Amino acid sequence: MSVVGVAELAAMVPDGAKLVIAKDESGVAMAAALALIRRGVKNLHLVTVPVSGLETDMLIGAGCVATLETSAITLGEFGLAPCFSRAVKSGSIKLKDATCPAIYAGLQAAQKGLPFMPLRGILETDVLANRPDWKVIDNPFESGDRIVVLPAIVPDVALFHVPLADRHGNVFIGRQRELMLLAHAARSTIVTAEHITDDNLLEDEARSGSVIPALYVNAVAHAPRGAWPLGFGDAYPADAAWMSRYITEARTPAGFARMLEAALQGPGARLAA
Amino acid sequence: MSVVGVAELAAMVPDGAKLVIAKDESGVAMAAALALIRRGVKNLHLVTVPVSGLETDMLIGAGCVATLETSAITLGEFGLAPCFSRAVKSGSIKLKDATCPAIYAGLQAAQKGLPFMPLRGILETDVLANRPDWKVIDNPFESGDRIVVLPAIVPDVALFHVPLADRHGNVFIGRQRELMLLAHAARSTIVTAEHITDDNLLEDEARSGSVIPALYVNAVAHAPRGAWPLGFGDAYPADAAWMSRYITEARTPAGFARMLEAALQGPGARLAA
Amino acid sequence: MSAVAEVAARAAGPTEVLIHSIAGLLAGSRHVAVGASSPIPGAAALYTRAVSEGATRVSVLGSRRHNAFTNGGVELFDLAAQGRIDAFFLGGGQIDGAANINLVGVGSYPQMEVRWPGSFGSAYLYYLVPRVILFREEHTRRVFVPKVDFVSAPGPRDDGIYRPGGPHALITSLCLFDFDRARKRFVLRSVHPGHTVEEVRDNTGFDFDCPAQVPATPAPDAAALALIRGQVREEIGETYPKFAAQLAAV
Amino acid sequence: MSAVAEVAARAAGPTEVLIHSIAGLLAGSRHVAVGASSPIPGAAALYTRAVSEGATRVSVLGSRRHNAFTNGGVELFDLAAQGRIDAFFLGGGQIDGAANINLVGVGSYPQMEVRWPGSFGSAYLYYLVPRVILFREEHTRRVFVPKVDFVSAPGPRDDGIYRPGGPHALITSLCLFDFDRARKRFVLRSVHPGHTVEEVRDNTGFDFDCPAQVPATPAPDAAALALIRGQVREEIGETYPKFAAQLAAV
Repeated sequence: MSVVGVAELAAMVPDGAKLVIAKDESGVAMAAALALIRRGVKNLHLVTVPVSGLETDMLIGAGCVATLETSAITLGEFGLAPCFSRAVKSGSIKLKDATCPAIYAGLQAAQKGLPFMPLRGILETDVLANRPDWKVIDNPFESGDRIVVLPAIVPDVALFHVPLADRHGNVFIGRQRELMLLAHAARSTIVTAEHITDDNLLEDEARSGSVIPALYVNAVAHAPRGAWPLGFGDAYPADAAWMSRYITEARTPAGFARMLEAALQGPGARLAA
Repeated sequence: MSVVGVAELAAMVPDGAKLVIAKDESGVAMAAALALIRRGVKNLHLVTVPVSGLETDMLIGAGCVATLETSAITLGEFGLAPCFSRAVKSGSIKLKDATCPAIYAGLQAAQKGLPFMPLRGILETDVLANRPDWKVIDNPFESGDRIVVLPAIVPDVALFHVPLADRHGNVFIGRQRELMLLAHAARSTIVTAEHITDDNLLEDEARSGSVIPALYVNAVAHAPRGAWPLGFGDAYPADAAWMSRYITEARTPAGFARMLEAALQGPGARLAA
Repeated sequence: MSAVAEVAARAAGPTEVLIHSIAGLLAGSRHVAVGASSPIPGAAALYTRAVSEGATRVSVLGSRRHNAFTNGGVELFDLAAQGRIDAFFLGGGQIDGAANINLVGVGSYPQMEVRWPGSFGSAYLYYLVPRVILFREEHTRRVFVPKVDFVSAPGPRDDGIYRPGGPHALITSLCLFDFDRARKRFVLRSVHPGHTVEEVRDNTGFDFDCPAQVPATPAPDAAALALIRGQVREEIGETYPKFAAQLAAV
Repeated sequence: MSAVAEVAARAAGPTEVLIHSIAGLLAGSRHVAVGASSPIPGAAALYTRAVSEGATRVSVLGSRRHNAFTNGGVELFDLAAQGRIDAFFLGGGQIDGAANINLVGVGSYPQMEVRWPGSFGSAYLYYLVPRVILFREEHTRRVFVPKVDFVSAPGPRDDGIYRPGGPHALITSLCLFDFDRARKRFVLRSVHPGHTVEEVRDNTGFDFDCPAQVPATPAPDAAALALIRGQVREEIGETYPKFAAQLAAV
């Protein structure tokens, strides 16, 4: 494994890939998502773990997404996701509405090489009614106890942003343990990192338990402020001015195009080029 | 939560408890196990994750165990477990022979509040043939594909040894992630720690991802050299001389009694008293 | 004037009444979890923890200081299924009289006229958390409908499904309802200061039970206000700085 | 005399022949995992990694330096089910001609005459890892029996069970067998230096296929010996210091 540029990283997501991405609090690789848009990736099957915001909205707005598997898309305190809303109304993306633990369970089935996982709840909902790929069985240990079973979600590529990676491809995730699930479930994992260290993270006794080992990591790109315009942990907050402009402008395709252009000129520009 | 003595910790395991313990490499709370023996705990249902050695052999030898659920009991390079072998031959313990991933899967079902977990393999074995509590179903997503389903293993108490705990009850486990599974699956968790820190481990950005939060931890006891006669990570190796004597002496009940007496006088004596 | 009296000299605002009322619903919980974008429930949970002297544990998603989870996003859901979360909060773009909730949108799925974010964890947590508190400030017939357009999470039914959880209460800007699980109906418990039963009835699109006398929702006393304006405001400010600033300015 | 020639001047010992032979079985693997108490397989895997120039990844359970797992004891099993482990090693107190293995004991379960540790992960990994290498040094009729007393893990059968894995070869102190999965029989591939086909036959309790000409197991050449006695010995010594010391002294 070697450390690559963000554009090179984005080139590792083929058209039509099932791409799994993280929620805003986990670490969103916005610079890489912008690089994906720049190279014009098409027909993504996007899986959000379990929810998403700006990253999904911009990928949809830029016409990169064919199918969206999610528990919720929202820009949080900034408001509803405009491109997502527009795409839903126009029917331009195929929706696979889920519920948070069902996305985790599908990925855990993939992580464990299992065909399915059972999960409580979900019965008698319109979520289930609209997911013909989900099934209901009788609990084999208690007759009459119906339980939902969810097929494995096996992503082609996992993409996320982390605070620290080393040159071997080991990636430190701190308390964002769901990122390990993404990496374990996906066939390949590509990561952007705020910092790159020359040390071996697996040899750091304090950190090593929170490291995704290089075994799962296909490429790492150095991307300082790689989550912008989103925030990243304690490192930096969301760019509230940009987000507020986005939520208004992106209500129209032309306004979205302007915001996309601005983002492509933003702090990530030199990374994504 | 407060830091307690090892004897007080051992008093938290009632007779008849389903007690889950860790494999030698994960961190074995030998001082606490000796304290359990000293107080004469009875009728334990012992679950080993997934294998065990001296700890199980001594609990069996001392007559504390009614049921043993395990994938293997061995003293590793020192040889076969003498009290375990004797108990199997005499039929004095009820055996629930398993296979390593089945123990993990049963605990994961408990961790997830699920009635069962599916698992590949295991079919057509005498392991399965001797586990009437395990079932076989058709994969709901592929007719004719038989798959084993395992009921949740819900321990009453989890007991293990860790390198470091704080006074809030947060426990650092490093790369021994299986210990988190024990704590999550069990109704209560008691821990011995090599060191106790006055810091809050959750506030240590490097370590916090490898911390079992106090949420799951009912009591912590300070037990330096708490794994003796077993080794503990890089901190100290197994007491090879003691282990070699044990493997020979414990072949008879009288010899075992001598070794138990010696262990109760050993480095853990002042802890277990 | 004592310090408590001074900080509490200003009368309780509507947000403080909500925080105090929700905290009342949480009393006795061992573990309250608070989802994303939930400043008022978060403040109520932290208030409950403060008055419980630590007996109530609180996990605020999105917080670093008030969230001890270390096993990733799935941990909340695992804990809920184990029965280790006593109380949680859900909202709803639509809520009906059978306590069905809709977080997905208005119209026919999938190409809905109005699309909201999505169901989040509701389809699961509603079944598993014993005290789910429905919280929606906007109290209009647009929100409280005869029947939801999309069931993100269903109210209790006699269907034999494993369901240790379900709706406990509904709190809005106007009032507080209990939910009677046996009768599967909301029951008006109290109306917030400055509002009336008629106002509640006019703005609620579903039928509910209403006793002859409906008391006013109790306002927090001076000690409670001091706690909200002091420790609770400081604690919730870590996750919701804007909300904490508004709380100070009320 | 060059450094390589010097360290390899001593002829290959039986352990070195085993390490070298097993490494031959691992060639081309992307990821080899080695279980507990397995110094010779561990050395063979590290040898394979060294000659692959890093193309083969090795995970030695019990090692800190040669094991990158960070998700606990379940990670090996999860990886195996995903098809991310190409080769693994199993032993057997008893192994029969259909490649059934018994790690539990001799006699009738549960009160067996001789009790071994237990099945470990065999009941699972045997189904899932494409190249399971059976390794048992003791080559006697006590071990290689007509039919095992307890099936910890079954050899391949035509039963429609999901089974991407299974036995690939069996290596003992006397010889190397391939396992023919289609015919479900062991086939003698080679006999180790100093041993004979007759010796193998006399000490094997099951029937196996035997070509007219059975070659001798190739011994490691000077470069291979230098690698085993140098880098491999040093690397395996981290986990198995006693074994590494014996290897140096052979």
